[in-house]
Amino acid sequence: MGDRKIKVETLTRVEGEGGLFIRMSGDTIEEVRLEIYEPPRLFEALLRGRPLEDTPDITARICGICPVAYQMSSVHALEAALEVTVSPEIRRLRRLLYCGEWIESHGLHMHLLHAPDFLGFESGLEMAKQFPEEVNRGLRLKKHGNQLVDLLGGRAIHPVNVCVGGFYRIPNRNEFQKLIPDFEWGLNAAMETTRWVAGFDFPEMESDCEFISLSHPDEYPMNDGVMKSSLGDVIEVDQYEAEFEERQVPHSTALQAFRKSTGRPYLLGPLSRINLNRQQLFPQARKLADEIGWEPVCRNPHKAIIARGLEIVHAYEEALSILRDQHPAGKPRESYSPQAGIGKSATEAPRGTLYHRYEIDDQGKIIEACIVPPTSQNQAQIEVDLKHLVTESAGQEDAELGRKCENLVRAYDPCISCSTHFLKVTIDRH
Amino acid sequence: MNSTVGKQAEKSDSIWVAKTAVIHEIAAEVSGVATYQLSLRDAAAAQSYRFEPGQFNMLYIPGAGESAISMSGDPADCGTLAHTIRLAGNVTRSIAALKVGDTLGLRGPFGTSWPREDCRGKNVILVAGGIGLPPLRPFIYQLLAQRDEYGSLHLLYGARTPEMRVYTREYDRWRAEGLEIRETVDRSSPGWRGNVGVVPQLLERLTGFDPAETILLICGPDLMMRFTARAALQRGMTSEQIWVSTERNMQCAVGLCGHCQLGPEFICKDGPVFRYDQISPYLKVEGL
Amino acid sequence: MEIQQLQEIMQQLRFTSDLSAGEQQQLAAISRFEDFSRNETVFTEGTEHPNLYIILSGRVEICMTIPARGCLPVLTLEEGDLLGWSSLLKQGEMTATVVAVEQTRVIAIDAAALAQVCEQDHDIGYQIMRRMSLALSQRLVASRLQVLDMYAVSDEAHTLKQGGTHE
Amino acid sequence: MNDSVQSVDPETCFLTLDEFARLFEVLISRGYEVIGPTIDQEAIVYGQLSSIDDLPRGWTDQQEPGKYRLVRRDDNALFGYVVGPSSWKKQLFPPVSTLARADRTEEGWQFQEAKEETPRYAFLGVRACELAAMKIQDRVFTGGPYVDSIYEQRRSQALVIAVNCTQAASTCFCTSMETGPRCKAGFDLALTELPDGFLVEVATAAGAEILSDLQTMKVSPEQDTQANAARQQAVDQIERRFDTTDIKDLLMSNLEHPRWDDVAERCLSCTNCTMVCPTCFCSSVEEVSDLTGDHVERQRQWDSCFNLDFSYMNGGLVRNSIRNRYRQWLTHKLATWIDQFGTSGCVGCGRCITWCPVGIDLTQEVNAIRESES
Amino acid sequence: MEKPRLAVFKFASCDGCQLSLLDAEDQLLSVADALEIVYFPEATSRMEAGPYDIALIEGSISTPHDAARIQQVRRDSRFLMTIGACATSGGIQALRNGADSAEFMRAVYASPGYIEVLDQSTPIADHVTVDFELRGCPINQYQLIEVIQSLLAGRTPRTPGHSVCLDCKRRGTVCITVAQGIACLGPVTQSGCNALCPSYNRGCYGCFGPASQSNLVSLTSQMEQDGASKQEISNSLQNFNNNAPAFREESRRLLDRNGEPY
Repeated sequence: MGDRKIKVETLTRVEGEGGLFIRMSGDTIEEVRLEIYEPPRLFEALLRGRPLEDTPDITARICGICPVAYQMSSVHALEAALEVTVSPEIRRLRRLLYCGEWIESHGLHMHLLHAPDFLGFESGLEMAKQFPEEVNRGLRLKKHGNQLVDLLGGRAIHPVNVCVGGFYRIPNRNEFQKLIPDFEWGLNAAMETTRWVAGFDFPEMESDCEFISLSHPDEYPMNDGVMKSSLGDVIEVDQYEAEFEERQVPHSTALQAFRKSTGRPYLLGPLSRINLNRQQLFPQARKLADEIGWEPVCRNPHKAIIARGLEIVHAYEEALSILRDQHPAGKPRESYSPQAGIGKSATEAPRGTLYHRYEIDDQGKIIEACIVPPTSQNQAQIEVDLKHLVTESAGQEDAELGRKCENLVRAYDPCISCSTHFLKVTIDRH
Repeated sequence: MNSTVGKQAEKSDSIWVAKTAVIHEIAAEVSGVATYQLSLRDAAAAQSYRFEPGQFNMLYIPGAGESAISMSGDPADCGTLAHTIRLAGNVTRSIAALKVGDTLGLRGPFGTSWPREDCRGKNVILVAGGIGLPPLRPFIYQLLAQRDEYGSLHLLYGARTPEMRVYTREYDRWRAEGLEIRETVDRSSPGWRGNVGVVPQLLERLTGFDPAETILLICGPDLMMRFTARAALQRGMTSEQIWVSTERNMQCAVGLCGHCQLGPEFICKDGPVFRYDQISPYLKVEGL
Repeated sequence: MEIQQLQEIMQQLRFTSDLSAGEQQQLAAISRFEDFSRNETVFTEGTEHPNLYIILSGRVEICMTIPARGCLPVLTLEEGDLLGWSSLLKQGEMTATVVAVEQTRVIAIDAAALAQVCEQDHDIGYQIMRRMSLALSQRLVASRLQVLDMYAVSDEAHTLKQGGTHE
Repeated sequence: MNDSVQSVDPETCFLTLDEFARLFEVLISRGYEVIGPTIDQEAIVYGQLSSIDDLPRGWTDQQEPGKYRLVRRDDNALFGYVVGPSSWKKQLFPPVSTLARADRTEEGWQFQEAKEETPRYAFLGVRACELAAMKIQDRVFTGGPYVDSIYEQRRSQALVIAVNCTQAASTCFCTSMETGPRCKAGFDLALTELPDGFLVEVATAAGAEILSDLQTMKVSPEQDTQANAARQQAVDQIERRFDTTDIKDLLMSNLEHPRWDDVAERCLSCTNCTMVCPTCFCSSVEEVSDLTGDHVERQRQWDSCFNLDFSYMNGGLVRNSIRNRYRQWLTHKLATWIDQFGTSGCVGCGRCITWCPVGIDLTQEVNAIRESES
Repeated sequence: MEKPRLAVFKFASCDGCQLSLLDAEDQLLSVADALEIVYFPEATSRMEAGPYDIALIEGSISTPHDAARIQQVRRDSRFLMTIGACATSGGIQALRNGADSAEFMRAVYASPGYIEVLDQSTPIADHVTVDFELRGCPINQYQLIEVIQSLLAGRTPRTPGHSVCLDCKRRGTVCITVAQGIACLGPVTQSGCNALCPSYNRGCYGCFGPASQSNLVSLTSQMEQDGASKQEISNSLQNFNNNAPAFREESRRLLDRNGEPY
């Protein structure tokens, strides 16, 4: 066997545009590379000099799928720099907003992007012809997520209501109450959906990766906590940049993230969150995890779709608890005066931990911004797992191998749009 | 003044609700222009429907919207309603996609009509430009039906090109019934042996009528109407003898939406037919 | 004989009707009837021409030549219309070709003689020039209207780009 | 409310604050939806009220061109403000309403009226200028050959409880337009607020019927004097004067005045003046359909002559500049309106001045033209 | 009748506008039914080559590769529609247009040599003929459906061109500038968002770009009078439509010309 090259020109059913490149010499895998075509948009650079108030609106535009995550990480980081503490009510509403994004993003990925791989369809829309009930249910779940972000954020994509210190306006009790019946239906539907995907036929696979996610003693991680590792240790968010680093690796033109202490890549996202925080799930989600036999630590990346289902169930439960107990009373946002400082924050985007750091001057202008999205951190681990897959399946036809690799990539729900401003990219497709 | 017969037949009907009209016939006139013969599906509504020459209907294609289209058929026969329609926008394009037997909505008739009483015993000169002839056609039918009651009858018709003249198949009959027709085109084309030039020139040259005993009715683009009226005034006619049919963005057709306002007039309700002295001060102001 | 006949006709023509009898007579003296049969050329673009015409009956068309498209009629003239002003204004060559569309009778006025009459008697010259200006101004307005293409189908190509087309 | 049944010499009585508080339950029990002043979004707007507590007790408004602020009063007046951004137009001529429906059937299109239940409003707190505005819109929507049934039905079922102004804003000029500040006609009941209650003028049977459910008292001479003084205070506070002499001719003979270019440099063409105006009535209809296109609704929405597309015709725009659009609005409001409806379209409420983001003042624009004339 | 073939292409963007289509949950399946979605990598693995009847283009042109790619897309597409601020005006990333782009690259990337980018991020219409533009950051889902619906019905799509102010009044939002002194771009911004921000008690920040014939000079003069600095006002124009001519020119007038007219 001579040189063999497998190229997936365009990864489909992922956010943003990228490809996949595998080069083998005989049985030796020389290179497995996720290729990113997304042009750089230079957000960190164009934030410099702008008033800090612009940050949540601008960083949201990094990604249309998870704008809430960008807004959450940015306002938390800026509030840290400004030494502002938000009220419990605002904190709760921020979690509620995050629930909306998780439901929407996971709902989209599960039904329209990922499930077709297990059932053999080109798309969720195609799949709808044979699985109308499941797809329609998925669309309704997704719609609920959007409705929640719509209410609390103003619109589903690039919400307008988030600001440093809180919100511009807090909707009234009545507006929240209106969502409850839908969400009660949705909670059950989400459990059904999770049972449905748990019954898929999953390829055997074990990844020996390190799982990392935020962790919080009292709640399932979303917008607060410390970084926890499946290796057992804990990293303060402040130490993020000291602990994780991006490196140039020989087989890739992209910078890839590694843990300094291990020298190895790591994985963020729903699989990591569940593996590390299962006890913090709301009761029905936890019960469902037991019911479907979720392992103590699930190492099969393909099963992330189940993890997403469990997280949707959790998000519905938590959203309902907040919606039911919503009596807007306090002021919508904390006031502050500008002061020079540095603030860091990590929150849990649907795809994993999203880290922001800002340095601001005493006029409240951004001096420096650093944004580390989850997908760019996961890339190295994805490549490791791909390599593993290719090694095991080397005997297969190029097309089949390519398809398997693509399926695996999709299991991580990579968001290439997000990752681009961070990743080193090559624009040459050929 | 000219009459308005646009009141709704039945008091209970909302002014906003269209009636269902069925297409009976579609006849191509010239490129992009066709005449549709419609009838109201509801027998009682069809029975009671009357219009006066110069009035218009709102034709409605659900989803696309409404468009004000002049009546262009014979007012003596309200059983079928003729509308000559030029493809211009969403609504007319949607109408063009319909075929015989299809339905559409119709509200009307609306607006003022040509001044029949003022014309009685007078010479009448009808001046039409381009697609301005269809709104005059019902009046031509009406004049010719009682030919004896009028002096000389002239139709001066200008079109962009010879190919864009509408209703040419009827000219011989109209001539035979006592309408003198003069035509001109802005742009000649091979084989055209008629006049080349603009409509006001036809009026400048017209002989054999007493301006003082003449009523002039003009329908066409604003500019054409203004210069035709100017030529008439130069010939010694007064503004009170000239009538024009104006066009603006007519939407509600009942003077309630504000779109078609021109000076103090709502074109849909107070017009489209105006005596020239009433509307000319506003036609001349740019952007009014 | 012909002069008398010409004078009588001039009393009717809109170009000359309100000139004084003396002036009409002066004009008649330098005029004559001329007939063009169908398709006969009255004068040709680019040539010099001695006469100015008033059309009595029939119809002519003014054509201008565009290479590869031939001689295109831009205006037709009929009873009462003035034709051939270039010859009076001594502008040199005729600016268009004029052909009779049908059997056409005109009064041909000797342009040089008319110019002389106008020169010698500025009163009549003023009358003639005033009438000619009026005729030309009407012709000019008509040309403008033609240029504006009043009946062009103004397609409702409505704001295809949001906001864009109005800027 | 019907003008013809209004008595010429209204009866007057007094209503204590406690009895006034009961007015709400009386109205609600009689099936009215009470609309009146309440605080929302940092302004006094007209919204649905359920009790006296919804009223802007102790608040007033300060207004100047382009600026409106809520300010605390030093008393507990319930109607101690002037006018806010909303007007009763919103209830009588809703911003969005469905006119008709179309459904595609096997026999072709079927058209029907969009029947909506007409709310039965009790308007509480209508000012004199607003009564004038309603009268103007009555003419627009119901005075011509075509009657807008949506307006007519809402209007005919509405109970109008006016409240006399006891103060004025800097933007008010109702005295110049002869529309206020005293409520003279067009109401069922008219109140004048005093510290301990209200003087109530009863103008119609409908008004009297409402009062019959409440305990009223005879008006004392002191109360009468007090009420007169309160109303006079509003008159005295009106500083803005607007000369309307021959205004129609003044404007229509100055259609090419350079002042139109001047105001066009400031005007944003944003439509705010037309939207807050209690008489502006322009609208557009939008086709709303499902994806199949088989079920279509015609929705009427507020529109404005300041919108570029408003004058769209034959592939072009008639009023294709801010100058032309501002001129259209002003000449319509103050001049051609008179031709059309026999009155000015302006009631002097000053909303267009206050709510213009750049503070354009129509009285100043007209004055500038007038001054250049003399 | 054959269904129209729909393709969705992405250039420099955040994905949000094409997501708007997937977010139209209630209509999504009927849209998918009325059209053949033959190229839409985010949603389907079906990837057919052109020609396409309708092409939706998201994103701006910011690399040489994309500049070439859009030409092919145009050749392949009968009706080409741009969706969103990136595609219609260059997007937030066009902020680098006036700046030192090499310096910008260095600020983000340790060794920017790998990355081949153009100096400018430009709208699609700067490169190819665009048949229809749908504004917004992000676009309005209902407008997108309306446009698709219109195309299916053979109509010219209707998307309003009025200012945000009109929508505020229709939905009953009190003017936040007049009542609270909050700066707002509503009077000069095209509607499409249903006057969202003022209803959340914040000023419009221009997601849908300048309204036609917007009088920016008057509005910014008023903002200055109300105490904002030229820098602050300019900054407010430098958002997702910073490269839309009206916003760009006004921003430059304020900063480069110190407010003097051009």
